[in-house]
Amino acid sequence: MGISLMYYLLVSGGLFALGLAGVLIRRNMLLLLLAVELMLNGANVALIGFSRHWDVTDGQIFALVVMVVAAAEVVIGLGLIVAVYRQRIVLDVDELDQLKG
Amino acid sequence: MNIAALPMMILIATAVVALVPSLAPPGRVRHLGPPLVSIVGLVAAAGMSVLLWGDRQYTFYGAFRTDRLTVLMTLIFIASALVTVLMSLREPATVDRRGEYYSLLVAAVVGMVLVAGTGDLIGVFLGIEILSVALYVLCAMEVWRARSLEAGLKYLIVGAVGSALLLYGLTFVFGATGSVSLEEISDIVRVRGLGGEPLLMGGMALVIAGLGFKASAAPFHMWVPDVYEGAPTPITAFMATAVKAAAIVAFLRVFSGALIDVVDDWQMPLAVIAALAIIAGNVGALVQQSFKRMMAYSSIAQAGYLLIGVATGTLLGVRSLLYYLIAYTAMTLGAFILVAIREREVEDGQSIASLAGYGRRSPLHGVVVTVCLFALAGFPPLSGFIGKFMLFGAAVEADLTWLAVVGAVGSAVSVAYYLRPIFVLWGEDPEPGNARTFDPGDGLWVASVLAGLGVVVTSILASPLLDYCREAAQALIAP
Amino acid sequence: MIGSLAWVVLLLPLAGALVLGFSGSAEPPKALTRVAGVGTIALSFAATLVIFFTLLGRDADDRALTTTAWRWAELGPLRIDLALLLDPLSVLMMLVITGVGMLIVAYSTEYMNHDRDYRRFFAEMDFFIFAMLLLVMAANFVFLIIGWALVGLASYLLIGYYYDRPSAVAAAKKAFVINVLGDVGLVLAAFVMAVKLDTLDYAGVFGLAPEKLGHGGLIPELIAVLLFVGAAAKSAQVPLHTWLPDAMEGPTPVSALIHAATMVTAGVYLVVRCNVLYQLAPHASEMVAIVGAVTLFIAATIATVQEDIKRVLAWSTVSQIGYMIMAAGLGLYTGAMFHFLTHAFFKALLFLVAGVVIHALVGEQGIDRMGGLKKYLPVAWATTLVGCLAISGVPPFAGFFSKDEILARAWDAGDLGKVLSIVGLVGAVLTAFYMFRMFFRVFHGPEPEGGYAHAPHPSGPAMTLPVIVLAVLSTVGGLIQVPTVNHWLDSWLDVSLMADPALEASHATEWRTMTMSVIAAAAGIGLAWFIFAADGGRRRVQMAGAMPALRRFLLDQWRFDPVIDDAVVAPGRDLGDAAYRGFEPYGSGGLVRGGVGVATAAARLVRATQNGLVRMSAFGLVVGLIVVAAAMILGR
Amino acid sequence: MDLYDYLPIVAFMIAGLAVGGAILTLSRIGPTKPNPAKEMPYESGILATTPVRQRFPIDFYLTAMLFIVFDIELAFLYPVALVMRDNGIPALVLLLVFTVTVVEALAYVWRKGALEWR
Repeated sequence: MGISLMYYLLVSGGLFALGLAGVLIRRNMLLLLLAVELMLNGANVALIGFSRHWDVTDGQIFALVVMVVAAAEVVIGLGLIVAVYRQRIVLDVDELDQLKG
Repeated sequence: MNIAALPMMILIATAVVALVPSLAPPGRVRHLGPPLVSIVGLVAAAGMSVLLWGDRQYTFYGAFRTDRLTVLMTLIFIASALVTVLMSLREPATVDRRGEYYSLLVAAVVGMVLVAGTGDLIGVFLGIEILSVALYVLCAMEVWRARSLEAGLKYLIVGAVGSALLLYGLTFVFGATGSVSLEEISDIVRVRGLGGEPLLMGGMALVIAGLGFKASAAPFHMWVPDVYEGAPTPITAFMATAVKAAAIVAFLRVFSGALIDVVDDWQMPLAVIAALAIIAGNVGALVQQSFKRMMAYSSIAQAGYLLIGVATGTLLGVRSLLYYLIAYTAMTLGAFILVAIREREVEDGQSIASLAGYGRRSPLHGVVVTVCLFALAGFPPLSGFIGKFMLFGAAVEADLTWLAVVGAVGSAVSVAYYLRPIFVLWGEDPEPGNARTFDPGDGLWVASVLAGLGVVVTSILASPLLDYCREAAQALIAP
Repeated sequence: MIGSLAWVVLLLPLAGALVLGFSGSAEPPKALTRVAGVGTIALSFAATLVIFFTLLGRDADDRALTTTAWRWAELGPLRIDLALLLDPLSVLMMLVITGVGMLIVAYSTEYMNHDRDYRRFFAEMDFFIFAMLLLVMAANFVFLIIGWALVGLASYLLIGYYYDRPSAVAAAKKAFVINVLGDVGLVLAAFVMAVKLDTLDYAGVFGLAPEKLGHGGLIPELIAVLLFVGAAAKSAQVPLHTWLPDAMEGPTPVSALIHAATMVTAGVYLVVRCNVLYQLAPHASEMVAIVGAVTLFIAATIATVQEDIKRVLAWSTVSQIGYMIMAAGLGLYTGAMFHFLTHAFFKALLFLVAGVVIHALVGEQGIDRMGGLKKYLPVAWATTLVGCLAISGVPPFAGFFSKDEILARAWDAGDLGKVLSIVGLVGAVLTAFYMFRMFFRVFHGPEPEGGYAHAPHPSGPAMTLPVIVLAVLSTVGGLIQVPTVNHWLDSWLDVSLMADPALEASHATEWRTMTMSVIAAAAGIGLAWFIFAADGGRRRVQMAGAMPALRRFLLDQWRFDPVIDDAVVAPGRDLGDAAYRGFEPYGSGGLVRGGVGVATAAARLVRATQNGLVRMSAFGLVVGLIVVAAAMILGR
Repeated sequence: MDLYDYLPIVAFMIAGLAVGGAILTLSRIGPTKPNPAKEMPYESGILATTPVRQRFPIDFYLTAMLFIVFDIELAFLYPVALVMRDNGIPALVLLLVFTVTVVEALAYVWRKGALEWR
């Protein structure tokens, strides 16, 4: 056991918190997607850490799945952003305001 | 390897095959091929599921478990999807992309079935994500309509955050127990006595937040009205029923199934978000002028009622919850069908005002939606009443009397807004400008009849249905 | 045998309603509608008669039976069957519902002849009778509630029959909303019972309640009060009475059916049915009695100034139901049922005759547009006289015996009873006064200025016959229970009243109240005669300006609607206004509107967070996470 | 194994930072004589002919997105390859199902014209 679990968790928590903060304060849609990626990858780090800690491969498989899911999510996000861009030429989420109340 | 995963396999194959006919040159095959394939595939999967009703079977090395709960939930998902397919036949969103639409719809069902039958945490996440990703696209399917696009994008961004919370929570649960298998987790938690363990508790809090988001409980509900309003109406109906059911069954699998021994840890937070959902949903629905938006708020409140069943952590609670879920699916679909019809018939079809006098002009739809709304409001003898009554009873039994009181008061408040469309539907005179401009098509008639029958049958056959629900609940809670 | 007959009684009206309601879109021939609409009710009545006589032939202990169709739901220890209960109480109700119902429906075949949607009318009437039968025949609280809710729905449909008339739609909504309020009370009561007793069958509840709940505790009081919320809403007791006079927007036979025979007496039935529970809850019972007395007095005073013939009758109904509720609250269950029975006869009679008069005057309902009708409508004159004498309590008409029984036995039922008995006597004076005010002004007195546009025409046999039958029943109906002579109703109902304290007024009281109530009736009639008839109606004109304040107060119906508006609705609205601009009046129906006002303010709060920004949703997620974590830590 | 085993990595990182930092700091020292050729972005000796902040056509992104998806999905093939020998035919069947699904999606995208350069 090289690096203790604690370091994994610190990095993971840092990434996750960074991502969450990004979601809360950023307005650019592309950056929002980026922030979400950060959160998912934070979780991935933790998964690998736990996987090593318990000495099982489950966590690594989980991480692999997460990567694919994250990619799919980003691709769809980008696709939608492109569509919005073509229609309205905005990238600011706060401009998405037709639906409210 | 046995045939227990066959329904899911059939659904996957359906999703793949449904794409093919839409590549044909414009014409009958291209137009009717995808929905037809979807219907055939869904019915086949449903039939297969019914045959699998029985004791638990494992597939994929234990990653997928087919027990009575899986089968029951699969049938609920498929029923909802079938009605959605029927509703969508003439939906504008499907005009140019029929293959994608139906294929994604079935793919979402695949994700739901995976959630219902999953044997490990990976399946919970993967299933939820499969259905979410498919729905992000479906919501935004009407790309030329800014609102639909906006709904899809909002859902995606906030949904991704929800997924991340869920994932992080599952990671912690894995970290605290050292296993991703739900059955192993259950054993580990019991043997090691992990009640109050900080890592596990943090994990559970995150999972509750993530799944609560998917089930649209408060205070994770803020996306719901916007997305529900913006999405194409059949998709909204599908989200309000099947997606919610999937999130609820994920709750059941993780909490009532694997983590039942630390029920003291998760009961209170679940009860709190259930109560908040009931309050926020019912109160928010009161002032809505749009029927579709009102139903969105209503579905938030209904998520609260459903979560009561999870929060009890008892056999009776789960059983009541399953029954209410079946009933809820039928009555919500029925209410949304009317929106779909009016939306296509007149310009302002989403508003409650546009329903004026509609009941007398089209008695069938009028009666169906009236029955559905009465059921939602919890009028006896309809299934909504039985379900709520049982859920509140289960809450009292589990020492959550305050939650039952919140539910009952919320239910009383909800009568005010559920009745308003009915009054408009039967009471008022149609405005002259409300003449029909567009033919909704036959699919909606069939869907309407199916939903109405669903409500009536669940009400009359309450007793046998409750027996099935008990067996399904036992499959979950008993080993 | 009679078990399956019970299902026939219940399902025939439903079959009629379904056949009429869903038989295609074209209006079928009227003859066919008549056969389906009236025939089913008549057969149902015949079946009820068979049940009645079968039970009558049996021993008193053998007169109750339950017939179960199937187990509807089984929830742990709680078992709910779809079952019907036949016992003296329910059979009595069934007799009135199908019997009087049949007369009213038969009457409608002519009354509604020139109206539109002939078929829909009968479909809805049959549906109403089905719902009402389900209410009284149910063998457990669940199906009682189901019937209860269906009755509310049916009355909504019937009151809003003229759906293009805004006032009718508003009245229907008001009735429905208030009734739903009552339903909520009932459901809560059933819930408490289910939790505490693990059963909802009448037999089970009434059997276990005395032992498990105890006497005078919080739980039985709570159940009794909640049940009474339901009863008060359905039976139009103060302060939930405001829907009933408005409900006169429906066609006249509907008013007869809903007000006289059935729906409003459901509350009385409920209290009598749950007599065991009320015996366990002395405070709740007192409250019931007081509410009844207050209602009977208030409604009687309001009835004295009404100018619309149907509204006079509507307020009179509220007042008479007040007598029954008061009696039931005092434990005089037989008295309540007796008055229910006679009231069903004479009030249905009065409504139907009012219908004859309205029919004769082509829809005119104001009594100042009537007068001197005796010579045009002699049969209506005679039958109205019978009805008025009966309701005023003049011997030997039916109302005399039933009202007298309530007042006499109330006098002997403690201090509260004495007070309420006196209120009842005052009410009797008022009753006689307002009934004969209406009678003299419609049938005697001068004809309205300018005479009648069309000469009033007597109605045909389909309307006249039911009226005459009801007149006969109003005359002799009271003889089934005559003090000191004949206690048929007492002995008949004995089985159903497990908690009947069997109050029997002493002979002295009996004679004293008899005398008193005859004097009261005579006083009321005399006063009415003095003002409205003695002088050819001239004195009325002189009196018209007297006591304008009181008059206005009564015309405003004791200012219930505005007071509820000021006390409940307005503060809620102001709250909403203060927080958010542009509050629009919303929903309908006094109390409910106030609640909605408060709720709407809250709803705007919820909406304020709903600004459609993605960040807000993400923020909600974080807040939720904190809430969950806090609950998790605090909840341990 | 303990943290010391990671020492080479740390050393490598320090070296990298030092070189980069040195270049940046050194360029500040001494005289600067800018001319247009020096100011141009360095693109392996080829002269830049268009502005740097050019917008790429949106189709580029679409193709790139498809690339990401198919690329990532292939990540699943490697774990299966590891256990292929142990599991034999069932693993092969699952792999085929997976591949067919991916290929079908590709075919659909192709046929729908998403790969056309517009």
